[in-house]
Amino acid sequence: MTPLNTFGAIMTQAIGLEQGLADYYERAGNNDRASACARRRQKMMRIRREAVLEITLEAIDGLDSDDYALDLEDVSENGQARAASTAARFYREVAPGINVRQARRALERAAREHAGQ
Amino acid sequence: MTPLNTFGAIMTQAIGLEQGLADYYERAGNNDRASACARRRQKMMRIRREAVLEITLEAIDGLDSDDYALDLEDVSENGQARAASTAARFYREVAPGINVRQARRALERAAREHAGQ
Amino acid sequence: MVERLRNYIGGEWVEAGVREWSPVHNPATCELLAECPESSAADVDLAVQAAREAFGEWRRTPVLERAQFMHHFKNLVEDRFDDLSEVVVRENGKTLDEARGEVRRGIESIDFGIGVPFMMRNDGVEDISSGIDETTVRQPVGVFAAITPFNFPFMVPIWFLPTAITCGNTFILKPSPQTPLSMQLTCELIDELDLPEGVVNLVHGGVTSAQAIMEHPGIAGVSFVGSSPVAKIIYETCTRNGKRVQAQGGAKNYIAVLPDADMESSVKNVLGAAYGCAGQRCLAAAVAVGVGDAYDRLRDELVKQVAGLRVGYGLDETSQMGTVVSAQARERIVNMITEGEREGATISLDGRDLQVEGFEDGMFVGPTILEDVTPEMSVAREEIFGPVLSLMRADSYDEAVELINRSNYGNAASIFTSSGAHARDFKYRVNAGNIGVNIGVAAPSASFPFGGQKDSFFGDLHGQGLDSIDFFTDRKVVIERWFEG
Amino acid sequence: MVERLRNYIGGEWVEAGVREWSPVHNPATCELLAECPESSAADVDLAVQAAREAFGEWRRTPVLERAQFMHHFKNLVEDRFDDLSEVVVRENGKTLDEARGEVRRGIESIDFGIGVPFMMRNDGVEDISSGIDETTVRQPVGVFAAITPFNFPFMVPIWFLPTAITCGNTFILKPSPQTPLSMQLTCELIDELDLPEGVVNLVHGGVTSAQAIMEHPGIAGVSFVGSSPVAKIIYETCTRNGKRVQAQGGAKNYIAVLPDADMESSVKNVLGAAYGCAGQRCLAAAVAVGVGDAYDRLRDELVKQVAGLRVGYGLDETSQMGTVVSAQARERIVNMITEGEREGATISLDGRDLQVEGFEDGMFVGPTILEDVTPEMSVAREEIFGPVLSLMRADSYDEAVELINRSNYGNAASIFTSSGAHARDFKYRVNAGNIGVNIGVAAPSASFPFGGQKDSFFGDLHGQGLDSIDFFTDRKVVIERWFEG
Repeated sequence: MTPLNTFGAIMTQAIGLEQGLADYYERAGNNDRASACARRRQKMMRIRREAVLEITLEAIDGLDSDDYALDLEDVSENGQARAASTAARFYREVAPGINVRQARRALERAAREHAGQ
Repeated sequence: MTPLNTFGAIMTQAIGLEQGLADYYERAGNNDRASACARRRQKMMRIRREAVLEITLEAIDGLDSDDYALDLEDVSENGQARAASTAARFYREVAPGINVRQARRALERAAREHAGQ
Repeated sequence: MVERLRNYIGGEWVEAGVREWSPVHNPATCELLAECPESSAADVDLAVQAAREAFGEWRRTPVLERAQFMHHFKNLVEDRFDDLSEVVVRENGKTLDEARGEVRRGIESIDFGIGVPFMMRNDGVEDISSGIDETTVRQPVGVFAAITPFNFPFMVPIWFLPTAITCGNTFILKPSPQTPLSMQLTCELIDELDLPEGVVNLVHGGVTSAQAIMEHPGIAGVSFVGSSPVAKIIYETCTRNGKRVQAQGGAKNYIAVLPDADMESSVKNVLGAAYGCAGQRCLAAAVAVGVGDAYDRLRDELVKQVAGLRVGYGLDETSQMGTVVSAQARERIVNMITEGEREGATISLDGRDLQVEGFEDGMFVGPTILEDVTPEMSVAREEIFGPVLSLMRADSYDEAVELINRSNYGNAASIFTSSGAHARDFKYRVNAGNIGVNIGVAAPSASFPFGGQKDSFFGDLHGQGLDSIDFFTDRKVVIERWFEG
Repeated sequence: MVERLRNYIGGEWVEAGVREWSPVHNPATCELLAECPESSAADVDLAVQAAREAFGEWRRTPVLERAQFMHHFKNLVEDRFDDLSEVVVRENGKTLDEARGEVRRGIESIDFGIGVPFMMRNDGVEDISSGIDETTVRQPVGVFAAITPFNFPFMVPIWFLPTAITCGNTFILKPSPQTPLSMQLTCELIDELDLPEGVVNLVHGGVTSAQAIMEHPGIAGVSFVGSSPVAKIIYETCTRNGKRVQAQGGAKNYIAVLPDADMESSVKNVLGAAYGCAGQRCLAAAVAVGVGDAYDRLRDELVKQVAGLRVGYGLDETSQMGTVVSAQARERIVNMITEGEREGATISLDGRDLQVEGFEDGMFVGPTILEDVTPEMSVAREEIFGPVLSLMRADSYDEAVELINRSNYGNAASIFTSSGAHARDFKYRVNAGNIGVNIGVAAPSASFPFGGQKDSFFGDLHGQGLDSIDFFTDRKVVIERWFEG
C-alpha cells in the first residue's frame, strides 16, 4: 500500500514504471519499445520538474501503486501485452487527478502510447 | 603564416592554444594548470559563440599565429615558464583588436592568468 | 564535525570573522545539518566593498550580456533541480512537491530576469519643445541587499536577485539563519557562472547582520520578506538611512466561501491554501468565512477532506504535509491553538499532539480546524503561521467583506463563488494586495507585482514584476538640445 | 545520390508531392548539397491543415509553458551552434564569423520569444464608467507564415518563429529554395522539442509555394523579407486575401561621413558595413557620401583598408569576406559594376575578376569601390546586393541629407561625425527606418522593431520588438458589468 496521493508520487511512479519497462523490453529484445520507454522516462522527469506549480498543488486520493504492479518476468508476447495494458491503465487512471494541463496531457498521451503498442 | 585577422580566427587560436597547453601541462604532471587551461578552453568556446555580434564585426590586422608558436616538448620548469609567457603575450596582444567588451575582457584576464602562473 | 557555513564575498568563500554560530536543523529528523555564522558588521562591510567594487564594471556590461548569465543560471538550477528541492525539504520541513513547486517558482523569477532587457527601457519624446528632446534613461542604482525568511529559502531570495543584477546592480543576500543551505547551494551554482567577482555576495547571519545591512551607507536598497513587526523596523531603519526599501510583512488571509460556490472543488483548493507548506506562507489561508448556509457545508467538507491528509517527512513522497520549521515555531502554534480554545473556539480537528511514526521528535503540527471563531479572538486577528484554519460565520456577503477589511493585514484574500457580480465586487472592495477568485493561494507570477496592503507591506514598489524594474533602476531625465556649429 | 529535402508538417517529415526540384549549391565549392522541392498548393494546404488543427490546443497552452519550449529551443541551438553556423556558410557563402554572428542574432530573437509572457499583456481600466470595467485581452490570431530570403537563412526565419508561436499562434515557414538547409537543421531541432504536432511546419519551395501561402484562406498573416518588387506583390496579394502582412523589401543605404568624423575608426566600421556578408544584406552600406574635404580622406582610407581584405572560402577562418550566393547573383553584380563604369563612375577597386586559389569556380566578387558616383547613375539608385560601395561627394551636410532622402528606399542610414548637432539633425530628418550614429550597420536588436520606410517596407507593424507582439496578437476589448443578483 503506497498511496499515489501527490503529484510527485504519481510522477515518480511513472518514472519508475518507464525505467522498469525500458529494462524489461530490452530483455525481451524489443528495442523500439525499450527506447520509447526511455524517452518517456525523460519526459516524465521533465514534467515532474516543470509542471509542479506551488499554487495548484492539491491532494489526490483514491489511487494506490499496488494496483499497477507489473509482471516484469514474463517476456512473452502475452506478457508484453499485459505489461503494456497495465501501464496504459495506470496513466489513464492517474491523469484525471492531475490539475496541471501540461502534465495531464502528457499522462494521457502516455496512456495512448502504451495502449497503442 | 596564418593571419589572425578575424574574431573567429583569434578565438579559435585561443581554443587550440588552451587545448595544447592542457595536454602539455598534464604531461608535465602539472594538474592544476592543466585543468585551468581546460576551463579556459571551455570559456573561450563560449565566448566564440556568445560574443560574436554581426553588427560589430570588423577586420583585424597585424597579427599572425606564427608569432605565438609554443614549444610543447620541453616540460621543464623553464619550458613551462616560456610556454606561459608566450600564452600571456598572445592574449595581451590580441585583446586590443577585439571590439566586443566581454571578449576583450576575457582575453585580458587570460593574459593575466597565464602571466601569473 | 558538522559543516560551518562560509560567506561568499567577492567570488570567494570566506569565513565570517565571528564566534557566534547557530545550528541548522532538519525539523523532521532533528539532524544537525550545519552551523550558520552570525556575521558581524565587519563581514557585511566586506561584502559591501566587494559589491561596490564590482558595480562599476558590471554596470557597463551590456544588458543582453547580463541576461545571458541568467540563462546559464537557469540551466544550472534546472540541472540541480532535484538537489535544490531536497535541500529545501531538509532545512525547511515542507514536502518534496512543495519544495519542487518553490524551486519552479524561483526559476520563473530567473525567467523574469532573463526578460529584463525588454523591460528596462528608456523612453522619450522628440521635440518636447522646439528642437529639444527629452528622454528618461533607466540606470542601475548600486548595491542592493535582500533579507529573506525561512519559509521559502530558495524562492524568496530569487524573487530579487536575478532582476537586481540583470538591471546592472550588485547584490548582497542574507538568508534566514534557520534555512541558509538552499542559498549556500545556489551560490555554489552562481560561482560556476563566471560572473565578475562581487556581483553576487552571500552573508549569513541573523539580527546583527540584518542591522548592519540596514545601516550600511554603501547599500542603496533593501528587499525584505518576513513578519510585519520586523518589516516595519526594516522600513523605518532603511528609510532613515537613506535607502530604497520594499518590506513585505505578515498576513492573515481570509477566504470567503459563498453559498453558490462549487463546494467540493472549493474545499480541495482551500485545503491546499490552508495547509500547504504547513501554513507557513504569507499567502496561506488563515480564516475561511462561510456565508449563510455555506458555513455548514464548508465545515463538513473541510473536516472530511482534511482528515485524510497525510502528514509526514517531506522526503517521503506520500506525505501531503510536512513539519513546521522549528521547536519554537511548533510551541508558538500549539499555544495559539490553545489560546483560541480558551477564547471560545471549538477545535473540530486538533493537530497539537500529532505523532509521525519514525519521526517522533519531528516538528509536526497536524492540520487543525477551529470552529465558531469570532473577530475579536486572537486566532482571528494574529498571524499563526502554521497549519491552522479558523472558520467564521457571516450572515451575508457584505458582512464577510467587512470581516475581511477589518483585518490589520492586507496580503491576500480569496472568494469562492460562481457569481460574477460578487467576484467583481470582491476584487473592487477588498483591501488586500492579492485577490483570488476560486483560487485559495493568490500567488502572483513572477511578472506581476507581489501585492500587499496595510501592515502586510511597507514601501512603494512591490517585489516582482515591473515594480521590481522600477525598484532596481533609477530614471534619469535627459533634456537635450544642440547648437548648430 | 544527393539528399532530396522533405517538408516538416504536423510533426512528420513528409515528401512534397511534386516533380520539380531545384539544386542547392555551396557557392564557394560548387558542391551540390541537396535538392529542394517546389512544394505545390496542395503541400501548402497540408501544412495549413496541420497548423490549424494544432492551434486550438496550443492556444490553450499557458504562455509560460509555451515560453519554456523556447528555452529548450535556445539550449538546443546553443548546443548545435557550430553546426548551424557551418550550414549557413555552406549554403550561403558568407564567412564563419558572419554565420556565427547570424546564429547569435537568431538566438537573440529566441530570447525575445522567451520574454513574450512579459510583453503579451492585457490592460484595462476599472470603473471606466460607473460599475463598468474595460479590458483589452491579447489573444493569438491563428496560423502565420513566413517567406524568408537567402541572405540570412537562419536569422530571418527566427525573427518571426519564436514570437509567433510563443504568442500562441501556429506557424508555417518557407525558406529560400537557395538556402533551405539551415531551416532543415533547425526544424530537426524543433522536432526534438516535443512541441505539439503542427505548431511549427516547414514547407520548401519558391514562387509556387509562396503564391499558395499568399492565397490560402487558412493563413492569418504573412511575414516577408526579400526584394522590394516582391515585397510589394506580397503586400498587395496578402492584403487582398484578407491577411495581416509585414513585408520588408530592399534597400540602398547611405552613409554620410562628415569632416569631423574619426576617419580611421569610421572607415573600419564602414568597411564592415559595406562588405560584410559580401554586401548581401538589407542593412549593407551601399553609398558613402563624403562631405566636403572628408571625401578625399574617406576614399584614401577606404582604398587602403579595403585592399587588405582577404576574400576566401567562408569555412577558412582567415577569410574576411566570402562569396555571393549564386552564379546569377555574381553576374548581376558584375554587370551593375560595368554599367556604373559605363555611366561615368571610376572604379578605384575592382572585384569583378577576383579568383580565389583552390576555389576557382566559386561565386566570388571582390570588394569594389566606385568613385565619383552621381545621383542619377544606376549604381546610386538601384540595389546591387553585393560587395560594391559607391562614393559620392556632397559640398555640405545638408546636401548629403538631401541625397539620402532622394532615395526610393528607406531602410537604413548612418552618419559618422563627432558633432552632436549633426547627429541629432540626422536622426530627425533622414527618412530611413534604422539610423546609425557612428555605426555602419544599424541593425536593431531583437527587442526593437526592424524599421523601414518608403519602398523598403510595406505594412504597418515592423518585424521584431513590440511591433511583433502586436502583429502576432489581436486585442479584444471586453466591456464588463455585473448585475447584482
